[in-house]
Amino acid sequence: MIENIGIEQFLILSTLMFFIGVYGFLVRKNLITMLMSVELILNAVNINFVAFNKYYYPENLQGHFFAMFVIAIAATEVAVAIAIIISLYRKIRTIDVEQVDEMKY
Amino acid sequence: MMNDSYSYTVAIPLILFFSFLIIGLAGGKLKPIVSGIFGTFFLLISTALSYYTAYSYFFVDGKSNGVYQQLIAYDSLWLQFTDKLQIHVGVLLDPISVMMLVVITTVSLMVHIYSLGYMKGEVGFSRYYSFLSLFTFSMLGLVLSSNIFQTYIFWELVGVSSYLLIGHYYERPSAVAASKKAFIVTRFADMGFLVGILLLSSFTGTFDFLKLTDPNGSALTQGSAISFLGLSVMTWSMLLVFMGAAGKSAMFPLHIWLPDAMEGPTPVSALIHAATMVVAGVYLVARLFTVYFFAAPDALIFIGYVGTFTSLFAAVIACTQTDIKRVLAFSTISQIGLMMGGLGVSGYSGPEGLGYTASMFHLFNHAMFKALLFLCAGSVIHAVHTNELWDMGGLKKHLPVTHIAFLIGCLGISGVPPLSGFFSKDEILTAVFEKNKLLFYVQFLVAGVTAFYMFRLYFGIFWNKQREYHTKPHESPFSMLFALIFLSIASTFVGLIPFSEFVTPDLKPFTSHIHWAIAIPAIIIAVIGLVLAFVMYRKESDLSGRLSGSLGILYRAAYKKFYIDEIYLFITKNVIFKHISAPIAWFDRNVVDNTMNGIAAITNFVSMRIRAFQSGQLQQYAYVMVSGLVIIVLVALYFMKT
Amino acid sequence: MTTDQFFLMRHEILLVAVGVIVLVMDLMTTPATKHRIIPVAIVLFLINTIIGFLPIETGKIFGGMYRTDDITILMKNALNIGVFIIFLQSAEWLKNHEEKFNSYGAYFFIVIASLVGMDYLISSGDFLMFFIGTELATIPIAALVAIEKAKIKSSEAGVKLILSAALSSGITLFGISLIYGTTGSIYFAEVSKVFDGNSLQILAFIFIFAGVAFKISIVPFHLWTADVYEGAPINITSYLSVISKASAFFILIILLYKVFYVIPEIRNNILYATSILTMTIGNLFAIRQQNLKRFLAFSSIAQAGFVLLGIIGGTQIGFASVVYFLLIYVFSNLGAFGVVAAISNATGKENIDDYNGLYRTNPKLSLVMMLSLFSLAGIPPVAGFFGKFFLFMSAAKQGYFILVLIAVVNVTISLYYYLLVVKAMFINEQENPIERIDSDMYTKIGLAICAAGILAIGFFGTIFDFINSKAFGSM
Amino acid sequence: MNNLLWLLAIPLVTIFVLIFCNDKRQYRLSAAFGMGLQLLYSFYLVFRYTTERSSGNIEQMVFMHEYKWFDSLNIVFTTGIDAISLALVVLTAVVTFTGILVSWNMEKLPKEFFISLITLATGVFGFFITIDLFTMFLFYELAVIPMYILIGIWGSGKKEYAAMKLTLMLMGASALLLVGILGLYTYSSTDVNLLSFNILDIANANIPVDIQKFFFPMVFIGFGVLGALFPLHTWSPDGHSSAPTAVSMLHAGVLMKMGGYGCLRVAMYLLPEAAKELAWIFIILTTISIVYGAFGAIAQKDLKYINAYSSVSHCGLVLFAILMMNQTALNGSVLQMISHGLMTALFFALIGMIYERTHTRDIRLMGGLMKIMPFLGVCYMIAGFASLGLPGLSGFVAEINVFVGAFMHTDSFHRVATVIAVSSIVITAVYILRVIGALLLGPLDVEHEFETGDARWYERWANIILIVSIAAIGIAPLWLSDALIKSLQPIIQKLQ
Amino acid sequence: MEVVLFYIMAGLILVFSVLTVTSRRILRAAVYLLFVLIAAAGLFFIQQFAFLAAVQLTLYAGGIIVLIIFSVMLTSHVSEKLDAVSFKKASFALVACIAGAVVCISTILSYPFPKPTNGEVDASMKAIGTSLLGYKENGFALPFEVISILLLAAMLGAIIIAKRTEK
Repeated sequence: MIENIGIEQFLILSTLMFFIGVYGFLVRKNLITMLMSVELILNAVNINFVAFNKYYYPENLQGHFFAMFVIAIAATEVAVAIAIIISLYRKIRTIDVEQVDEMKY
Repeated sequence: MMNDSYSYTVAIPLILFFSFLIIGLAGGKLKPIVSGIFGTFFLLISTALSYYTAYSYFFVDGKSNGVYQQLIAYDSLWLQFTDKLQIHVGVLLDPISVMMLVVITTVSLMVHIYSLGYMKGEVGFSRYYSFLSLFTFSMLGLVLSSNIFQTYIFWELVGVSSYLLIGHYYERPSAVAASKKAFIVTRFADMGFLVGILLLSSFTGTFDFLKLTDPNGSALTQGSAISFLGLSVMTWSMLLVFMGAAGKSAMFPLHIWLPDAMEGPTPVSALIHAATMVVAGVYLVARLFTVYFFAAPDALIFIGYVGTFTSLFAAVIACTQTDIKRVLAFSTISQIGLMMGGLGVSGYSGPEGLGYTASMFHLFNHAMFKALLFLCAGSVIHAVHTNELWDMGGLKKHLPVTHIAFLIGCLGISGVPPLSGFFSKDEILTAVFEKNKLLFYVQFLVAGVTAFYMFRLYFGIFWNKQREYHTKPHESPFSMLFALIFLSIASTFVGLIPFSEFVTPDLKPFTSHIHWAIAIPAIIIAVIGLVLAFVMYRKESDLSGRLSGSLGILYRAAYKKFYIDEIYLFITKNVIFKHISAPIAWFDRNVVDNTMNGIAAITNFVSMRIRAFQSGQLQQYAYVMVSGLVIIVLVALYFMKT
Repeated sequence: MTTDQFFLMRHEILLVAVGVIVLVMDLMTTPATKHRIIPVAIVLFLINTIIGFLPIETGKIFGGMYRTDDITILMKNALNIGVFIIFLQSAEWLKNHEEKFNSYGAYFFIVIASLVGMDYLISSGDFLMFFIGTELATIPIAALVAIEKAKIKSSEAGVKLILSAALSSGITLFGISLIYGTTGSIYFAEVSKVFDGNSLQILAFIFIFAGVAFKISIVPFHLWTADVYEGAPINITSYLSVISKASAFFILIILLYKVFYVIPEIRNNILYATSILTMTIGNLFAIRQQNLKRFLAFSSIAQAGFVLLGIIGGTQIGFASVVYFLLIYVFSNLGAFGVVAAISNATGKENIDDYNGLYRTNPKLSLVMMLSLFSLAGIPPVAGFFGKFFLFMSAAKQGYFILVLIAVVNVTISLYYYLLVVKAMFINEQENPIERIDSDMYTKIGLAICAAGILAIGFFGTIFDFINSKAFGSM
Repeated sequence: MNNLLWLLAIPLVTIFVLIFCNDKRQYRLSAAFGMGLQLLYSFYLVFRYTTERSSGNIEQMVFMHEYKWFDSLNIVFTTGIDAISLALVVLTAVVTFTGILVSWNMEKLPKEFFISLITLATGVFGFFITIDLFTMFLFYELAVIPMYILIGIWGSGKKEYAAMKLTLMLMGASALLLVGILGLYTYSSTDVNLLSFNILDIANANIPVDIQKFFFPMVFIGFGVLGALFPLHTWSPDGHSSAPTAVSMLHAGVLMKMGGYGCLRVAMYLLPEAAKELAWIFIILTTISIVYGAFGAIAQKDLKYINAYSSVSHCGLVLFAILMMNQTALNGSVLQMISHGLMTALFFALIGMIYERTHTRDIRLMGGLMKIMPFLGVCYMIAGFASLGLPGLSGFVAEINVFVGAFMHTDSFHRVATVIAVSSIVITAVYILRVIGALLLGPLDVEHEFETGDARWYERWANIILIVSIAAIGIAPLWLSDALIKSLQPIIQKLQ
Repeated sequence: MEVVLFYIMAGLILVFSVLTVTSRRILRAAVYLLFVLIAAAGLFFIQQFAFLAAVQLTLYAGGIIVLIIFSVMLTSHVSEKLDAVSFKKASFALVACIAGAVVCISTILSYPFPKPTNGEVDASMKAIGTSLLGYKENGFALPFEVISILLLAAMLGAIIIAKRTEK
């Protein structure tokens, strides 16, 4: 049974995933790869929600729904972000994040 | 003690204040001579009132049980510090103030009349008269003060009138400098005076002269017990008050302003810098004599020494000066020194108070003959348009009246009987002789030197060689001569007044006699001085030149006024200006101000340095966010209590 | 649930209605008539704003997911006013960028949708609505930020906004998930009952705080602000700096006062440190700025730092003063942005130097700008003074005198750069100052409302009294 | 008609009228009319005040009115005056009115100038008539900010730098002050619901000494900067010298008095225990101020700088006196405020007038002006005499009160400080006479062609009004001093 | 069974997560991400959230990843390799992330998680449907509606940005 696994392991998994995502966000040069890292982060969160729901609060589906809405919102976020990235790409012909620094100081 | 019958005396100064206002405000629109006549007229009223006051005080009702009363003729509250400590403005009549009334109004009137001729055609004639009124007002207010703070108030006012009058020829840089110097030096002294008053009042709890000088009052005993640096507080405060007096009366080392003050019109010198204002210091010491005598005898001795030293010091310098007004100025300093010396050795009651009486007597006489001398000098200058002794000579033919008047003045100051100076000087010497031999010998010497330099002046101007003059010297107009004649007569006869019948420290009259044992040597030494001057300056000779040459450095030092001016100049220019004021200004601009600018600059600098945080790199922003988050978590979890 | 209860959401429903109407009408317009949508949208929004002020019941619906009370309604009204002013100010910009919009309806709809998100955000009674509200408020706006197709900066700003927003929402969500895991609920009411401040919960709290702090631009979560503000179209910048920030502040207070109230020390310490950092760094950056939008961005960061002073004590008066300040801030900041927008629309100039001698040519604009800046700086008698004073006062009442001292020193620094702008307009002179600008009526009305608000709010103490009577303190 | 709000209403209406005026004549006439009315009203208030007092009203503050403002915070706009504030109100009215006269020929943006000037004055009036700290603080800042505009636009020289420095330093000071005020508010009552900004209420609160010691320096420095407390005075020389004439007048004449007034009314009155304990620090600073300012003035060459440093010295005396904490000294400090306000206004007015004719303020480039502008010259001398404390003019009365009061302390610390302070009268004489000598006396400098022409009518009146006020106080100080002493009693009682 | 599955899934997630953020070929990274998402769906599945797992697969794996791959292809060549990450940047980021992870994990481990309640989750379609449209407590009608506004607005926004302007 799933109870044998232990909630901590889920949490450690999600935490690691979360920080891997953060790491990706911090170092990936391509805007789209950064976006992917964000997806990792969101997924990590979802794992948390679902695990908590399953382990401790099975009487309702709050975690489950939360995860669902997160997925939905992640989708819109990605959609808009990609639209913006593409419009940026049209102008500067690159999506290297390090070159997106016209405004500074 | 209030006395309503004298309440009109308050008008004596006030008339002149109105005169000042009227002439001052309307002056520009009046014809000059009208202003002069106005001023003279107002003063005439004051003079008449003063004479009447003197008459009724001394001869009618001033005495009660054989003692002169100190009458408060007028009194009004001017400013209140606390319930007890108040400044009153009032009129205090006692022998010395009444005497001073006479002196001031007389000399001032003479000067007013004299100036009608002397200042004729000068620019600023109205201004001159308005300031003369202001001065006379202030001086009268000063002597009539019933309150030491009132004295201080008018003390300052005479100072400023003196400033204004010295600087009458304000387009002359030397006059401007002299007026400034006079004001600042006396102001410096007044600072001492003010602190003295503060000290005095804080221990006695009053400013009131009557309370302060009441020999049986509590004021005198308070403060005497507390000592500071070995002297009682009372001594300190009285020394500080004397500092003020010394400033006004040009005592060494605060005398330096007086010779320069001769830049003013000569009548002003006669009035302010010979007869009245400069003796205010003496008057102040006399006014507080009781306090000095009972509570601060050390200060009194100090005054005696300072006065005597100054008198010798100034007399020596006077021998070497060639500007006739400066000679007279130093002579004034010297004479005031004698008065101070007299006060310094005086006792309190009965004949012991001779020094005091003599000093006041000398003040009175000196006012007359010194005013006379100055007015004569004015007359001479008026005639030859120069102050320089060696540019004059042989004027006795051209200026006969002035000549005689000057001679009378010279004899008077030299102490030749029966002119006035003889009597008062004799009394001073007597008093000093009884108290302090050292001072006596010095003063005795001064008497001789005085005769020498005065007659040096006299022979130099009126005898000696006839010089080339641009215009032929001519005798002055009548208004001037009138003053000369009047003062000559006065100088001749005022010595006969039995002063000890009127003015004594304990207000009880006594009778004094001429002490021939001292008088005769004094006459002799005066005559020696006179003869010496006659020999040297009767006609052109190189005797004086050789003498001064043989004295060498001593002569040069005296000629340079013992370099006191230079010391002051050094202190003001080099020490205060260059090494205090300029550095402070620099410090303010560069240190204090730059600290403020520096704070702004640091802010800007920091602002520049941290701009790298805003690098435009999205990932760096994210990095800051994440690490910030981690740090907050770390701190919150491990460094804060929950 | 009855209809009456449903209409507790009047603000949101009305907004959606206005948005949809505008969108639908937009579909019906032809290119020749499409500009008519602007007055229609503005009038509709005005009606909506006015209706917002009508009295309304308060309560909870959706099982506590949505709750309103008087102060929430007040806040929503303030936001409505703000957006109304922004609409007025954007009319000219919209017309100038006609070719970029196929329809104006989209613009209005997106802004309104975002506003709906904020309304839900401040009304949220659970973390899900909180999260969705935040995203609804941000994601569409990111699209608008990037809308100026001719400008690289605009896209850059869009990218920066949406990516950093995504990161921050990830962080928030992580926190929320832990809260859910440790308390068993996403409802504020439930969470607050169980929340006991153990270390995992504190960790979660800080993650959530970071997400909100990102919205408010609290240091160290502020770095996106300046770039986004600079690159975005100016009306969107003002929207971000005013509306978005104000609603985030509001929800921050709700979270701190109602949910996480059992850890006052942690809350206060974090707020203490971040508020000092925020105002100081905001000021230090603002000093050097030349671009006015960027300048106002940093100034708004600094302002956020001041607002934290009101929250720190967790008192009712603090809450009231924050809301009061935000109300004033709406007018002040929109006044400043309005002037910048008017000038930028007419001339494209956005630098402080360009404003030299502005008073000679455009006295009214300069005066509104000056009033707004003074209000931001907290100079009496304009409203900003009162706002700041009460913030400081509420902190002082809790004994945070040193913090207040640092804050007022920062106010002085901020005064410096506000005065630089005033100096440029009034004192500096240049040969070719910006010529006389004849703004359209909308802009004028918008600026007039701002000016009136700035001048008046401080003198009517009843406004504050009203807010105070509705506010509440930390439990 | 004894509603003090008139003092705010008149200037505000004037500003309102000015907005609708549209030529230079109208501007200056309406400004002068408004401020003239204000002056008359302030005299009327003096009359009302005297009758009120003589009819036996012994309240600390008369004509008190309370206007509820922020009810929930217990912020009540409270107006009320005693002799101290009334005297300063009259001073402000006089200086403002003369300031307007002096600016009669303002060429550059006259409308804006008058509006800003009157706004500034409104702030000052408001400051003096309120007795609640909130409004007081509000008006304090209201008075400071127009200064920036006034100096920045109409100033001269390093005007932008000076304006910025002035504003920032004063606002920095107000930062301290704000903390102090909030502290006073917080401790004004033990009951959180009764906290109050009202000075009279706070005076009744027993604030613990430790708390007082924390806030006293803030309040004192906060106001002290405005009163040119060393070493935070540096805004003053630059500010004064860059400001246009009327602004310098108002600034040195009135604005700096707010500092002294605030120190007296707030710092000393409300935090007496701390004042007693900490006064020594500030006595040292103010003593330095006095001497330092005076020495600083000696070395200056620019007329306005000289006067600015002299203001540092004189205002130092105000604060010095306040710290002496007895009736006489406090009375002296108020008198000094009034006296300095009048004479420095006169000074700046004259400097402005002279500058208009000579186009320089460097004393080395001038000389003998007495010859060509005797009226201004005489006025300048009178101002100078007032400044150096000549009896018969107001400066003397103030100074002796200060010195006598300060000397009443029997310990040597106070006495030494007093003696050092007294020495300033000499230094003052030095720089005043130096200026008079270099500027007015001596030969006329013919190299520079000065515009001749003595004072015009409005300049004459401005000077005459100020001189008459100075002389009136100087000659007959008793009525003023008595009224002040009565009003000072509550403060003194706290400080005993 | 679940335990083994869990560890496999967890292992896959971690490995492919790391690969996602380190792979220098974007397209590959996208594919790795896909694996991660599928693995996560697997995790949901073993917790009996079948619906959610399905959503995850369709929306994420089917929608988002496709979107990402499209945009990758739009903006870069398939063969393009990203430049290597600078060591400095990577190490700084690594430090922060490891620190964060360590803090989080240690906090999680220190938290005394209770024994799981052995209640069964009712994640049937019916339960999900009732909850989704429920307006009482634990009903999600409101967010469901609100998110529709979000979708509409985001769609509009994406359209106006992405649309080429006619010159």
